[in-house]
Amino acid sequence: MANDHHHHDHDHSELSDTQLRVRALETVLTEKGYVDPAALDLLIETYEKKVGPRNGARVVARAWANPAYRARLLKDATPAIGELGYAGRQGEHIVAVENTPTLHNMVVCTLCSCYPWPVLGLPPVWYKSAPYRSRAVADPRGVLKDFGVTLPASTKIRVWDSTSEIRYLVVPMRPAGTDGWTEERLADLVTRDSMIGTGLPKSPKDLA
Amino acid sequence: MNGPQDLGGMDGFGPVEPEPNEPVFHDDWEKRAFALTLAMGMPGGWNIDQSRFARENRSPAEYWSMSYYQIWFAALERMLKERALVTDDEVVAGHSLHKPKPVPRVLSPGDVLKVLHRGGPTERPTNTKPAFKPGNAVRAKNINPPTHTRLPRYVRGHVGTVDRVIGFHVFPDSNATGAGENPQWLYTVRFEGRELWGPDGDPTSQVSVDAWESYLTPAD
Amino acid sequence: MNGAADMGGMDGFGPVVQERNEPVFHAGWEGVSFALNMVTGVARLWNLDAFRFKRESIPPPEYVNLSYYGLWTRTLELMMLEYGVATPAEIEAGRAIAPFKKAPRAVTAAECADMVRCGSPYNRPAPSPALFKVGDKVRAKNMHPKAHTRLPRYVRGHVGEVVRIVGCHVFPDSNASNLGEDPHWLYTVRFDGRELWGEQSDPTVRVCIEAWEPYLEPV
Amino acid sequence: MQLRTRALQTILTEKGYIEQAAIDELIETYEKKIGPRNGAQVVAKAWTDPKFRKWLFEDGTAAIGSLGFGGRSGNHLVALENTPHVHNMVVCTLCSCYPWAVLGLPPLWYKSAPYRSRTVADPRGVLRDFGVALPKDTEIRVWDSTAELRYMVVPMRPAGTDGWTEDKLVELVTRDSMIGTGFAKSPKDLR
Repeated sequence: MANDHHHHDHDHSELSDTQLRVRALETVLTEKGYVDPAALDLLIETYEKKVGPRNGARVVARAWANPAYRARLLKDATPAIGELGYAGRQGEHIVAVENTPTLHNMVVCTLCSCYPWPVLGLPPVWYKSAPYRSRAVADPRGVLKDFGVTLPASTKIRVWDSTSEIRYLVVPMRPAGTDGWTEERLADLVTRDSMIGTGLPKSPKDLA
Repeated sequence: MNGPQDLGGMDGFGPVEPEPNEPVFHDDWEKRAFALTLAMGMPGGWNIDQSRFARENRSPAEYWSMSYYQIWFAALERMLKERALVTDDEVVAGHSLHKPKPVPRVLSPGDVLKVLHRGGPTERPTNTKPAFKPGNAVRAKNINPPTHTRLPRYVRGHVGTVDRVIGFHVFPDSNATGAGENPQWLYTVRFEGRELWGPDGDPTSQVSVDAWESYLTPAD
Repeated sequence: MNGAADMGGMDGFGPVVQERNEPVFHAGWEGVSFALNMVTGVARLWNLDAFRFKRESIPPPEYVNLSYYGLWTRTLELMMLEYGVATPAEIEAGRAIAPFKKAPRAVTAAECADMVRCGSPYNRPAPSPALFKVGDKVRAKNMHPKAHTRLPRYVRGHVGEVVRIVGCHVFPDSNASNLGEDPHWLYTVRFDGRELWGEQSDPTVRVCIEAWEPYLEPV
Repeated sequence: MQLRTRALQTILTEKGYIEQAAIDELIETYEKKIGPRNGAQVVAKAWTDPKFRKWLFEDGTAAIGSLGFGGRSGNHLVALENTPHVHNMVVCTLCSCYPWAVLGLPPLWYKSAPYRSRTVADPRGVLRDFGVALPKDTEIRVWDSTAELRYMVVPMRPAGTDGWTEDKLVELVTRDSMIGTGFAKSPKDLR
């Protein structure tokens, strides 16, 4: 049975094989002058160190603290997010969707892995995985259970399948007991998952 | 295409397993594969819809067994070979064996941040008016093109409500085959969970997709 | 369930590849895998629908990468575990580990020959008259049960015509979950290819499926 | 897989569920005895005997049973008639249902993902993989075996076979012609 699959050895040899192939291709492309290795390093550094969910957290915190900003964000998110300096690739057209006590939003890309890079960075593996992509649209409550999140039975769940170049950012509900907090302090409550809709923001006692 | 990428509503893949403190990349080769894909966009000259089609247009046996960046890398190899920017013998040798083909531009380190910041907007100018407005009932057409499309199988044939007119955007179905941008009005369409999944659906759930005008027919 | 088994209309699997002078079995173990599944069927350790449900529940990446009889063997392992015929340690060791419960008796070669000759008919006495008649227009329901069903995704929501009343048959959706045979009327329903695949598709194609009454609604 | 299959065989034997003889009997039956030759006899008889032909299309199980074929994967048989205007094809999109009683066990391609996925959506494309081209206006009826009904196709009788005996006609009936992915052979193919 040539097709037989033994996941352990398979994955292992596949990985080292991929490693070699990636290295080979990078060498070829560099030698041909199609890519500049310094540009590659800068791309990696940007997404590994600079662009991440901290950006989105600042956007959410500002929306919590500043009603005028919140209104701008919900009306037209791309320029509102741009005010904080976040823009560009995989975030050319951003829509912010707001959670309320009766409505919970969740974002998925069933067809590939669309995700708002400028505000959340690159997506985690689970977001790109077949279990999440297959189930989020048909059984969002079941998926939330995998994340340990239970919503009231009456809460409406709205799933946004990112099928175009629009990227969605969930604005979670502001936790209770945060009156008078500064934006900076509020940003610490905003988790990545709460901006995808698979989690809720932290509460003040989680920070203590 | 009704390929392995069109996962919405499939059963059997098991639970979602979030990884605590997940790193951005799991291995050095993932970083390189990611950066190579981004950096080759400019000299390679392909568009995002062509990249997506290169990723999804493979056997489910292969697609469902590969990791995320393995799929990216396989698509990059395919697009480079299709355009003869790299040849099989070069991939095997791990070195350039033939003269490079002329390319429009190479991404320089100085350009990286500018290019990322600019992104690739897909909105286009128009004098036309959208055929639908928010609140209209629309039916997603039953189309099954063998090539790239962004209308998932699970909404086809179903009736939803236009929620938002997004704008006039590049049409991926034609852009992916090199047949031009053919921009169209793009809408957010909301479907009730019960409409999509029948009595097995969660009555409190709704699903939105972004749908181009040619995916839709009036359902009023 | 909308598992990997439900392949109708999927793209990407490539051309149909035929093998010249294909043998019935490609290796000795394939014949054994086949025979083991027949014998465990005769022994009534589980029903066919439950076996099919287990097979299609295998995660899609594994399902599409196993060979045909590889899938049978894998399913048999899972069924033996679920129905307490073997323990994980026994499967691992490849032998029975004492103490174990012996089967009341073994299936004999004669019983197997009988099964080959007589099969196992699935028609049952009808509890009520058939709801539909030949020529009726019916819609396949838009249903997405998590358990076994024999209504393929590609017909759901679509309108077809009853072309034959087959009889009253064991209902797999119930039988697979060991909820009883719950027999229902079974129909052959014909769909126009364009109804299933859209206006651009081949107008000369018709597709027929068998559908139990609970899969259908009048149009 | 060989080891894993043998392991299950050992466990079931040691626990007394099965006898080696039963396994041998089954393998022998489907490897040597039951095969497309059975179906070919059904088709040849339908070509030569109008009464049988009528019976076959009215009640496939009974007519086929009269030749001694039936039982496992053949309790509910339906014969489908190809004509100059209608071509029938059989598939099982959900698993691998197949009329064992008349055709034996299915070939690999019948059970493969390409055949199962494409036949219901693009039967002409699948036929092309078999080197078969039908006239553009021929209606193609695909039968997806979703229940315990099993289908066999009765291909069109080839020209130039007037007066042939059943035995001689049997030689023309291929397995694929009874699934609908091929035609019966023509007399010149036999030479």
